[in-house]
Amino acid sequence: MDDELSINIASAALICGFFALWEVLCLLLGVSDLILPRPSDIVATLIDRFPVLWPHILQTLYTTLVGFALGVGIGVAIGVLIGVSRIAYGVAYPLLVGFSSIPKVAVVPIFVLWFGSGTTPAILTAMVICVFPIVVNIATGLATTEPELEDVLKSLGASRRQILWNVGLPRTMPYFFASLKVAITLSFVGAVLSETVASNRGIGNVMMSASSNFDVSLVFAGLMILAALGVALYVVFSMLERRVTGWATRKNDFAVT
Amino acid sequence: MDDELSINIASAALICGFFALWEVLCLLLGVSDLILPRPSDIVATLIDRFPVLWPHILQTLYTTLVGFALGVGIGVAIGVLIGVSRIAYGVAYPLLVGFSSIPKVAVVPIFVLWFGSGTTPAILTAMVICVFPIVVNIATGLATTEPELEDVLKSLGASRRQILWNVGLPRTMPYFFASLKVAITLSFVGAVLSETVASNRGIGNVMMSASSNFDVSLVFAGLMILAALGVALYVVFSMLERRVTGWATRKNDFAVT
Amino acid sequence: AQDLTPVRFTLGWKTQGSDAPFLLALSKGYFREEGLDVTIDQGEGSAATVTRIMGGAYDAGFGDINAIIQNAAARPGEAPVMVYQLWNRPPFAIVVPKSTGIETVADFEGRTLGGAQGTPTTRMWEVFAKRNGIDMSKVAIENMAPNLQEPMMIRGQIDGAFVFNITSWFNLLANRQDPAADYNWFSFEDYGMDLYSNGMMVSRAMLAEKPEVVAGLVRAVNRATLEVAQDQDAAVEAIVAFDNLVNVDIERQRLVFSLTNLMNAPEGATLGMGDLDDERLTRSIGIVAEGYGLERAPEASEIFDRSFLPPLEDRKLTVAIN
Amino acid sequence: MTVQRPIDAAQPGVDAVTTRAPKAVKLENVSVVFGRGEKAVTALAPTTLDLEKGAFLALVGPSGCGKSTILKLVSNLLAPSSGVVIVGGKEAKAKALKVGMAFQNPTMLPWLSIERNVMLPLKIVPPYCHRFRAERKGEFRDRVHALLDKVGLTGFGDHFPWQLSGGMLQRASLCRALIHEPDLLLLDEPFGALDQFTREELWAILQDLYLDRRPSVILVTHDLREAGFLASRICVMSPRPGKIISDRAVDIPRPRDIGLIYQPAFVEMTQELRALIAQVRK
Amino acid sequence: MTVQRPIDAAQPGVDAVTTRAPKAVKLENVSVVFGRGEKAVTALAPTTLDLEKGAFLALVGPSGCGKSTILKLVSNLLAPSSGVVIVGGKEAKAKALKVGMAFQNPTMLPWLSIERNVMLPLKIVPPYCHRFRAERKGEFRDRVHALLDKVGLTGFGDHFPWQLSGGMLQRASLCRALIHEPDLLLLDEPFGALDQFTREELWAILQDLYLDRRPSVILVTHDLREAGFLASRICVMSPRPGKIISDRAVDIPRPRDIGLIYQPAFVEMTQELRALIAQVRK
Ligand SMILES: Nc1ncnc2c1ncn2[C@@H]1O[C@H](COP(=O)(O)OP(=O)(O)OP(=O)(O)O)[C@@H](O)[C@H]1O
Ligand SMILES: Nc1ncnc2c1ncn2[C@@H]1O[C@H](COP(=O)(O)OP(=O)(O)OP(=O)(O)O)[C@@H](O)[C@H]1O
Ligand SMILES: [Mg+2]
Ligand SMILES: [Mg+2]
Repeated sequence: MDDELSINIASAALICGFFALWEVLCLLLGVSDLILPRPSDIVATLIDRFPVLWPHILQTLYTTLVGFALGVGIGVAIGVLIGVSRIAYGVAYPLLVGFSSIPKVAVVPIFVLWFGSGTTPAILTAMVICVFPIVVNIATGLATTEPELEDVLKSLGASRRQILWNVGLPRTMPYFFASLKVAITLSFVGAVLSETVASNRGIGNVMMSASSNFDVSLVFAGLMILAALGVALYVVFSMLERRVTGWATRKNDFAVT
Repeated sequence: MDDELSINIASAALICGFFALWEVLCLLLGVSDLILPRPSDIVATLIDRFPVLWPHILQTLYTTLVGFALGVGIGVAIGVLIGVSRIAYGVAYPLLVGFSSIPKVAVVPIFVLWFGSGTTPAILTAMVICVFPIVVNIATGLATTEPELEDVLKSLGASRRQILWNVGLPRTMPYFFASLKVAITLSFVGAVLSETVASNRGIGNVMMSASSNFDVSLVFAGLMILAALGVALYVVFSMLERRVTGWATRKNDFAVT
Repeated sequence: AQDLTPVRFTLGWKTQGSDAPFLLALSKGYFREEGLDVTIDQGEGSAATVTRIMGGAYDAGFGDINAIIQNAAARPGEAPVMVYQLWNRPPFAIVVPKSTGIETVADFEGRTLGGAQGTPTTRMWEVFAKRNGIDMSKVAIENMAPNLQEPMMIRGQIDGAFVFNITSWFNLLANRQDPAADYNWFSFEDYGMDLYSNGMMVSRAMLAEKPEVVAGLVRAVNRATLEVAQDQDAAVEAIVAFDNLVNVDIERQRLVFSLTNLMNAPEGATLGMGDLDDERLTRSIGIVAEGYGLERAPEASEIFDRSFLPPLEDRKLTVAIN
Repeated sequence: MTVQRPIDAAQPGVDAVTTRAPKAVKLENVSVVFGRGEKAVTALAPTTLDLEKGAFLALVGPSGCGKSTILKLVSNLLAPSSGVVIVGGKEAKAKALKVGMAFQNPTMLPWLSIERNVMLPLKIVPPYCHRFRAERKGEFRDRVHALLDKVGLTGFGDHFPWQLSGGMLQRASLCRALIHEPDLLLLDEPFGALDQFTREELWAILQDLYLDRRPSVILVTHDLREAGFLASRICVMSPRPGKIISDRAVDIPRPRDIGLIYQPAFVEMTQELRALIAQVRK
Repeated sequence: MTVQRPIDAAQPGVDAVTTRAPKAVKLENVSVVFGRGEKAVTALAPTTLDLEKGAFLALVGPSGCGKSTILKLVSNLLAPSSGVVIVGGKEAKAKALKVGMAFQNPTMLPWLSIERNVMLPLKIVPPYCHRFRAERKGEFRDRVHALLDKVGLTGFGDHFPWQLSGGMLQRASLCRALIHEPDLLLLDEPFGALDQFTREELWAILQDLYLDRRPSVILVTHDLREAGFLASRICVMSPRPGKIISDRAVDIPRPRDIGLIYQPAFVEMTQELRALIAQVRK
């Protein structure tokens, strides 16, 4: 669609504009590169150090994705439980809310003490940090499912499991995908957090050692990499989302008619 | 309702059971209190140190709530923008996802350098950390609003703003409240994070100094306080949610019929 | 390779030049020669080394003796034991920009100092103030993360900072400052607080169950330490082999700094590398107990065990910078 | 041609044929009250109703009298506030009969195409559900398309619900109620949004199907001719809170022809019913 | 009594009265196509239609022919694929007229009570919207309740939409279309889910309202008697893709009495229409 294309171009232009503004403001206000380096600096560093950074990127991507996958699985399971059972709602919600209000920085050292440093605590942190948003959205989606839709299956004598599979979960997909966007960014944060505390590899470790050397542009290069990875995964989920929840966003199809 | 009551009792019992299990496991496995103190230890510390902790609790609650309120305002604004405008969707989403994939630990020092240590960076951190989940859920809620509902107002010649106020936003409330639950926990994490980096007050500061004293049970007392504050605010929002989005969860009313 | 004993070892912080002894011993296979399969992980602070070992995740590590004292006081028989003291002089210092006009410790009054909570420098401030007649109530202390101290000092948000000189010196360099010309350094050792600091410590369990492993560790580290003092090129090579992200120039300088400013105490000539003076240790235990408000002052023997040290003639450190 | 018997709702009229037949549905003194206290709304006053196996019952009555409520009771979407609902000899929740239901509002699952929506019962109800995976692109698909063709929805199988007009949705919903050849068919105004011709075509189709498989049927309708043409029994309900105030048999032999509705006797029957309803409205 | 004029859809029949009157609605060669390429569905073939100010037009036709589509075009919920839609002398999106619309599916906002739902137009449409805050608990509330009383929903103002039966919802939806006294009334099968008596009552109410304020009305219906009783003009559409194939005036003087529908002339007219529709279905 021509319309689609021009919107994409406009978006890309505005995003470039954002970085240009950053660059120009830094130059004009004379912001020290020790506080906030200019994008051009960061990109230069990125290109320069890329060969060294590459294995760390892979490591972080790996721990994040594994943790995220586990987190999604657990999140969906708990979310379904909470959405379906009143008791689970009363028990699991307060515990989860309490646990989520705790900064994960405080939890990572415990993981390290139990599992040693490195990949395992990073995966665990990425996992625990992303469970809650998924649980909340799945549970809300299930709780707000229109009874009329469930009645269609109930009248056929469907079991609760069948109703869940055929009505509850499909209906909850828009909620689920919304939570995935939040969860994936949190997973990155979690994995990196754990790496800064205890790991010899990963972007978190790079950023920590860079920041302890005041190599600020390398720190920001790390941040850029994280941002880019986050956006890349977001794009993947968006495409999936468009396929799966197209029925719920049909409004947009007609905005251009 | 009797039913309601018995479910509440069962939930409370299970939550108590969780702590009892923790206590017993620690005793049985002989887990060092350096790694994971027993709940009884933690509660003892909490009671013992409460007078000292009190002003810190107030400080953290204050920064969290102010940051959260600002974050909700900004989040709703951006969410509406994204939900309404295709260009905003294309521009703001990638930027936000990128920014959210960045651990906030890396951002706090910049706030501290700009605004000095203490309350301001804590509020700012609590704010920026909770914006994204709200944006995502508001935008998803708006995007999935049934066109039929909007048609009711459109046929009356309502402006886009009127449609937003009378259909889009009310319809999005279940999404909004789901995101509030996530956002408030993140706000706590953000405020505490900032306090651990640079502040003389707040639970984060207490936990930092406790951990440097190897006073693990005080660290966990801090975590408990955070969890309790999180749960308390969650309860407040839940009550609000029940009032505001009761129409969307009517299913549950009949589960007990 | 099957009969190698696995040892989990934690550094005090991210890879730094001053870790060279351990990394060289690793890369040159000195541990292996002692029958040890050592895995080295980066750390979260030289005090956390103690917790990591007490928690059982690590057998040995490079960390702060003062943290051992602290833990030994509360949990006798659990805290790790120092078996090879590396930094005989304390890196603890207060640094102030000359532009603040602070020339003597008395000038601190009425100023704001920044400190990272729980670092020995910050914690010892009380004792420091007492010993040097400073009215503590007139000095404002602001808590902040370590890597914020120098930037905030440069921006004038604080007047000085409680630091480790080996860290802060290079942080200032990285911030394009001249640490020698533009800053005044108040080193704790010059103000009546001649504390010990980092060294290699091992867990109680390993000490009790595998003394031969401890002996092997000490031998290997001692050998590498002496070599590092002679040949920094090899040391830097070992560092890069472990972590290719480090800034080679800075870490080399940091290594030299540790050799010339931290490891060359006058007593070294008589005691040799790795050993320490019990009297001085007892004195410093007193300081720590006072500074941290410990319930009891542990015995020196609870903190340090010299029984694994090689003979004195094998521990003669001669520093040659190349 | 017809016999009107004003009856006591608590002891519904029972003619010679019906007493002997086994019951598909039995409502015994069933009432439904929504809410509690001051705000309580009685949706259904205590009602007793039997449906013989293989009977075709039409339920007529003013808007809001509780017709949909009765269907929801029978399909166990609603629990009675008092009384018992027996379906196929067991309590309604036991699901002893294969039920097919067309809702008043033709609710389609919005994420499924019309074809998949109509296929739903085959996915859920035994014995079809066991073969569902194997057949959903084979036999079952053909079956769905054949049914869609019958109701005039050829080619709309891969459309989504929001792409259909109101009447088309209603026809799709009817297909969903029929696809699994239910023993008990509950139809809540299934032809309300259709024009007269489409409606009459579907009457004929429904009658064929009824004659073919003899399910028990409850049809809610506002169209007295529809009730007369299709049903073997017509129950009339009073205004809210409704109960059954008339229960009459329609003894016209089947198959019935559409021309029937213009015959004087038939017109007379509908007029009678009309008069009865007019009377109870006051 | 009536004049049937088979007409060319591109040049709809125009009688003496209608040419002189100003137009409330003008569709000029308007067509609607959904989707593109192979999957394109023509919902409305090129159609031309005029509605004089103050006229009452009934639109009948088979299911899926595009009746709802025409209403959506006029209320600017849909943009035409070709042609122009003029409402009140301007393009439809200019909203030159105060429009009241009752949807085929009586969509209520589920978070508002019936009272608040019905009150919605008063919140949106000038001049009411300016007084909304002041009056929503005063005059406007009384007005809503008076209207709800008229359609038989007394006491249901504080209920929520899901607490109403299908027919009750439809009546509430009608109230929402009427509450702000629109100039142009678009009614999409507003009585489909109602029993005959309620329906006839509402016919009378609607006729009173029409005579009182003379809005322009387009009524979509499947009930030919309803069309004949209410409308001053009846347009018949062909099956999908629909276009208007007959446009006839109903010259019965108003106010019309409900007894009218049993008069032979009226019955004859409906029979004629019926025959016409039967013919175009083939
Ligand atoms: N969930 C509910 N909560 C409260 N009241 C309800 C609920 N559902 C239905 N009612 C009430 O029950 C009564 C009967 O509703 P029902 O849907 O059975 O009517 P109906 O006979 O099907 O009417 P219609 O012909 O208009 O569809 C109505 O007065 C309605 O207000
Ligand atoms: N959003 C859509 N996308 C694709 N096709 C559509 C859409 N909306 C309607 N249609 C098609 O347009 C045609 C006309 O629909 P419309 O709703 O106008 O019919 P109608 O005359 O109102 O029928 P009914 O009497 O059944 O309500 C139908 O064939 C339908 O399939
Ligand atoms: Mg009904
Ligand atoms: Mg329609």
